[in-house]
Amino acid sequence: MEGVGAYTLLRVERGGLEPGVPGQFFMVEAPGRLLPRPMSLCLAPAGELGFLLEGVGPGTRALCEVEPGERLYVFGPLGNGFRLDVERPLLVGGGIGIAPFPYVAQALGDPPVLLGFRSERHAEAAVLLPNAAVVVEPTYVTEPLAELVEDHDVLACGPEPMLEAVRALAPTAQLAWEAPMACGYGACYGCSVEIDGVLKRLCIDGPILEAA
Amino acid sequence: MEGVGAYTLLRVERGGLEPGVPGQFFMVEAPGRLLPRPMSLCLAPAGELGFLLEGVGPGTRALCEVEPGERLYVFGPLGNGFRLDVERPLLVGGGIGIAPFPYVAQALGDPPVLLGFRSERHAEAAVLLPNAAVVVEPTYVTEPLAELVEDHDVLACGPEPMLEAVRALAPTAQLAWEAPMACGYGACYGCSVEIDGVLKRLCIDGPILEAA
Amino acid sequence: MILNASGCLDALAAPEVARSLDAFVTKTVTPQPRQGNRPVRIAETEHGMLNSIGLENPGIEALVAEKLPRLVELGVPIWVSVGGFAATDFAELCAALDERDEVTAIELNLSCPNVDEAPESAAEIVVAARAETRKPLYAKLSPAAADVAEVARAVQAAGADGLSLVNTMRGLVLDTHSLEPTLGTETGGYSGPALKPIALAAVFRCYRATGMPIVGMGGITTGRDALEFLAAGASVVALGTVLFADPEAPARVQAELMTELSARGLDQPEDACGISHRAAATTVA
Amino acid sequence: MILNASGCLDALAAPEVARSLDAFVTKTVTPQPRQGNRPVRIAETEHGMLNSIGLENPGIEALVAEKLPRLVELGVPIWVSVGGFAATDFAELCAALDERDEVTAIELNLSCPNVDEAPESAAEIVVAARAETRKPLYAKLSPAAADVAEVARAVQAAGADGLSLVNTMRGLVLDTHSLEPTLGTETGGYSGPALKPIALAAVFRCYRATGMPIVGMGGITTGRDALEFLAAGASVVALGTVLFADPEAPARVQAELMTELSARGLDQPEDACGISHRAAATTVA
Ligand SMILES: Cc1cc2nc3c(=O)[nH]c(=O)nc-3n(C[C@H](O)[C@H](O)[C@H](O)COP(=O)(O)OP(=O)(O)OC[C@H]3O[C@@H](n4cnc5c(N)ncnc54)[C@H](O)[C@@H]3O)c2cc1C
Ligand SMILES: Cc1cc2nc3c(=O)[nH]c(=O)nc-3n(C[C@H](O)[C@H](O)[C@H](O)COP(=O)(O)OP(=O)(O)OC[C@H]3O[C@@H](n4cnc5c(N)ncnc54)[C@H](O)[C@@H]3O)c2cc1C
Ligand SMILES: Cc1cc2nc3c(=O)[nH]c(=O)nc-3n(C[C@H](O)[C@H](O)[C@H](O)COP(=O)(O)O)c2cc1C
Ligand SMILES: Cc1cc2nc3c(=O)[nH]c(=O)nc-3n(C[C@H](O)[C@H](O)[C@H](O)COP(=O)(O)O)c2cc1C
Ligand code: FES
Ligand code: FES
Repeated sequence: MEGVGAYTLLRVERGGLEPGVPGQFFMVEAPGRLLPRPMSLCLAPAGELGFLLEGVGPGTRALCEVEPGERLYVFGPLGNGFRLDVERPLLVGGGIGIAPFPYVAQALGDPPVLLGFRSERHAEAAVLLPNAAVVVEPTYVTEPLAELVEDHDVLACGPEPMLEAVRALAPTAQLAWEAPMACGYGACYGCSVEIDGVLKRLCIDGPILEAA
Repeated sequence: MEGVGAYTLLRVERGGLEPGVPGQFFMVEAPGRLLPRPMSLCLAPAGELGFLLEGVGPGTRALCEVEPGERLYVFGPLGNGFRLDVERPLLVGGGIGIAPFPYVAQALGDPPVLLGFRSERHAEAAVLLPNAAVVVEPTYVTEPLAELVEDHDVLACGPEPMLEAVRALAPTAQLAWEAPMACGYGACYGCSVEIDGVLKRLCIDGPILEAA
Repeated sequence: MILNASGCLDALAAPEVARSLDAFVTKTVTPQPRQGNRPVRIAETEHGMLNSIGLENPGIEALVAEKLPRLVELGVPIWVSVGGFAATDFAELCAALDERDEVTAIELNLSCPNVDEAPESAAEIVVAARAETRKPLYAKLSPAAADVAEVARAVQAAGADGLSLVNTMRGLVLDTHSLEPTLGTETGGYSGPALKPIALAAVFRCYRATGMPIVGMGGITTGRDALEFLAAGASVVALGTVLFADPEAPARVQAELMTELSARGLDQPEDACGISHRAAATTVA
Repeated sequence: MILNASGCLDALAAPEVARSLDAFVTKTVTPQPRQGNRPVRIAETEHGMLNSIGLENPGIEALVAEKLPRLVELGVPIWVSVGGFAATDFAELCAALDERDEVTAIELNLSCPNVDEAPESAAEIVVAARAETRKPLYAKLSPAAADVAEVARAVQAAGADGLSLVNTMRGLVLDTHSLEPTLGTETGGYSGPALKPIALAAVFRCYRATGMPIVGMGGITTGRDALEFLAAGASVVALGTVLFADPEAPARVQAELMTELSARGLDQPEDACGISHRAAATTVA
């Protein structure tokens, strides 16, 4: 556990788990809670899995208080991950949406990164991506993005309004969505979202969807 | 917390609570459980309340594992306690039934004590009453008691079969009974027992009942 | 406004707890005295508890003659909970209480799971009770109904003034060692935190179906819980199981509730009543 | 024998989990495809969870044509859960499944709280279903009934072969900040550990009332829980909510159950069926 600006980095031993494709997620036990929480893989150092957490409710707050040595049940990798066969990648993250990008950046050889945060304190998390361009509210990532979008293949993760704005600018972007998830592996139908008029389970058909 | 043979001694700060009359009990929060557990006051050193615990189920086991510094909600003293205006007291305890007697003995100026335990390990708890005569199964307290009963006023605490046997030998004994209790202060009617053909709540009309 | 849940406090045994309430609700009284069920009568579960007290009570005559005069001295409004096995029982009980000025309201316990005799339909009982008294009548319902909102509508039509929601659900606990039922009656009434979402749903749906005043209860432990019951539609909340572990709960919950309210810019509990429905109502309009 | 609870596992999305079961139960299928309810569809509570999936399913035609052939390849017996809004729906579904040899049993979902249309009485539905199939019919009941044992007797008389106990109860969760219902449908079905004592009581009472084979479920998380359901009268247990947190639960619960059984000198799960009733039976005799 270490603080990264307003966020917390949780590192667990990898055990037998594969880190998977960047953009995939894991279901992480939240101590004292019934259901696990979906968490994007943030870092994959040798023998470990790293998750970046924002304490927004009972589950994430419990995870932010995990003590070293505690055992957590973690399963994954789950979902589809980002397509990495893009020519001119640009990573666009909003707030805790930065979470998957350190691992993505490693796989893509440090592509350009654009990050937006709601405060300077949150923006400290940009240390995880040293080359990133960072904006803080009231500036939004869409402002610098408007100038870069022409020449890039966008991979974005962040709150829904940000993803909608990115989609408007970059119709071919790969967007990482969120939905409340009970299981993360297609068992509960809790995460169904309408995609092109059809209901799909975001946990197995996503969380990355092509904008279009 | 300290081990006393097979039992555990829990000492809590007294706060604003009175220790009450020997034989009264307190409701003690059992960490992680919904309902508190009734516990006889065992020792009342200055500023503290001491309880002797036998870990028999989830509540008492949780209490045996309390860490120093933890806060426990405790309320009491509750119930009626022993009548101490007896001339020739003899304390008779079986197993964890020893619990109220250290505090009783202090109030009565170290009267004679007879204790029975189911093993040598349990019998180590007799250190709490240095002058006690101790028997271990297969010998039962009723064996030595039979010889002493004539000349004494018996105060007894222990498992139901023991209390029944004591009552048979000493019709005027004061017996400390048990019943499952949710509240300990007359609120739930969970502890009702039939006494002389009438239902009474053991928590407020007991736990000490005259044998008769 | 904070009450105790019926059967979860004896005001005469714990007067200082009763005085910390806005009104005291008696344990359910029946026409004749009842011994209640044989022990074991209570059992803890992982997230609640079971009871099978079985309406142990001294009967209406003794209540009126011996207990009411002493209860009045507490200076707290008194609600009497009444129960029985036929509509005539309820009628008799309400008749006996109608002239007692010291009784503020009557709660009709239509739902005790520890009494095996099948009750006549809730509405019939309310009609019979209504005929005997002009005192406020609160119908106490169980969530063990295919549609509790339908029952609520029926008791409203029958003349009830309010609802008390909810009573316990039938549950079972097995002894760790023997695997036999822990309670003497085998099954018993399930109460406590596990019940909260079920109780909240009942309050929410009955409020929408009837708009009646509701005493909300079922697992309330904190001021936040109380706030949720108000938001779902309760105008008053009642504390049950929590009183066993914490006799100081009324004052604590009240204080916590006020903190929750003021954090939301609300002045008093009444301002929170039904606020969970606002957005929904807007959507419908 | 360990099954999944209907709606709590997609065998095609997680074949290795399905293979760890003794039989796989499909999510409830209806005559026509259903989109299910709008999000949010799940919400955690302190001691359980709510869902309002609303029977999202591809319809019976697609199930039989596209899914059944793939399910068969798993090599696990297949139970199909069917649901609808009228007895004729159930009849149609059973007729469509009767000739499919790959279907071991049919579960009649008589109790989904997320579908608002009032179902015809449970017994009528069973009669209609029975007329169309000779496959084993399990009637799945909700504990939200004044007397679930009475419903059990009625479906037995109507021709059911067994019972699945229990389905979810209606519950409500309010959003921490807005205090509005978290679920898109406001209320939803409450499942998980909080339900266990209610579910155990239903199994216990229906076993005594009918002696029918029972699939027990509701909050089972450990082998100890499974043992308790068997002791209360279940012959088979099903895992629901626990599968979300622990896809390895079937093997774990099975292993824990075997340890519990052998600690009691019992050889196999069947030996534990109904043992909670033994002393009671002796007393009666
Ligand atoms: C695929 C995926 C990957 C994720 N990766 C990360 C990550 O790397 N780091 C991280 O901190 N968080 C991540 N999240 C979000 C995280 O799972 C939720 O914040 C967490 O489940 C909230 O649990 P809680 O108990 O703390 O709060 P809750 O009480 O469950 O929620 C707090 C508030 O957030 C809202 N909320 C909760 N979950 C969601 C959701 N999934 N979508 C929209 N609103 C929601 C609730 O309605 C509530 O208002 C991810 C989510 C998904 C679906
Ligand atoms: C007035 C009073 C004073 C007590 N003083 C002490 C004390 O000083 N030290 C101490 O260790 N214990 C004392 N006890 C007993 C103690 O309260 C119980 O052992 C405890 O509540 C059990 O809780 P549990 O969760 O550990 O076990 P549970 O699971 O509740 O019980 C374990 C087993 O014991 C049985 N049981 C539980 N409570 C009782 C009871 N009250 N009577 C009979 N059988 C019961 C259960 O049926 C079960 O078989 C006292 C009880 C009373 C009523
Ligand atoms: C020990 C006990 C006794 C009860 N006795 C009664 C009763 O006599 N009449 C009644 O209407 N409800 C009775 N109830 C139900 C409560 O009034 C209340 O409806 C229920 O416990 C839910 O609230 P809670 O979860 O806060 O306890 C009793 C509950 C308990 C736990
Ligand atoms: C997400 C979810 C979806 C469910 N869908 C169905 C369903 O389609 N049909 C059905 O009969 N029961 C359904 N259920 C109820 C379960 O089968 C089971 O009866 C209930 O969850 C209790 O068991 P549990 O506490 O182990 O989850 C569903 C439950 C959940 C949590
Ligand atoms: S989270 Fe359960 S199906 Fe997607
Ligand atoms: S323990 Fe509650 S009345 Fe005695």
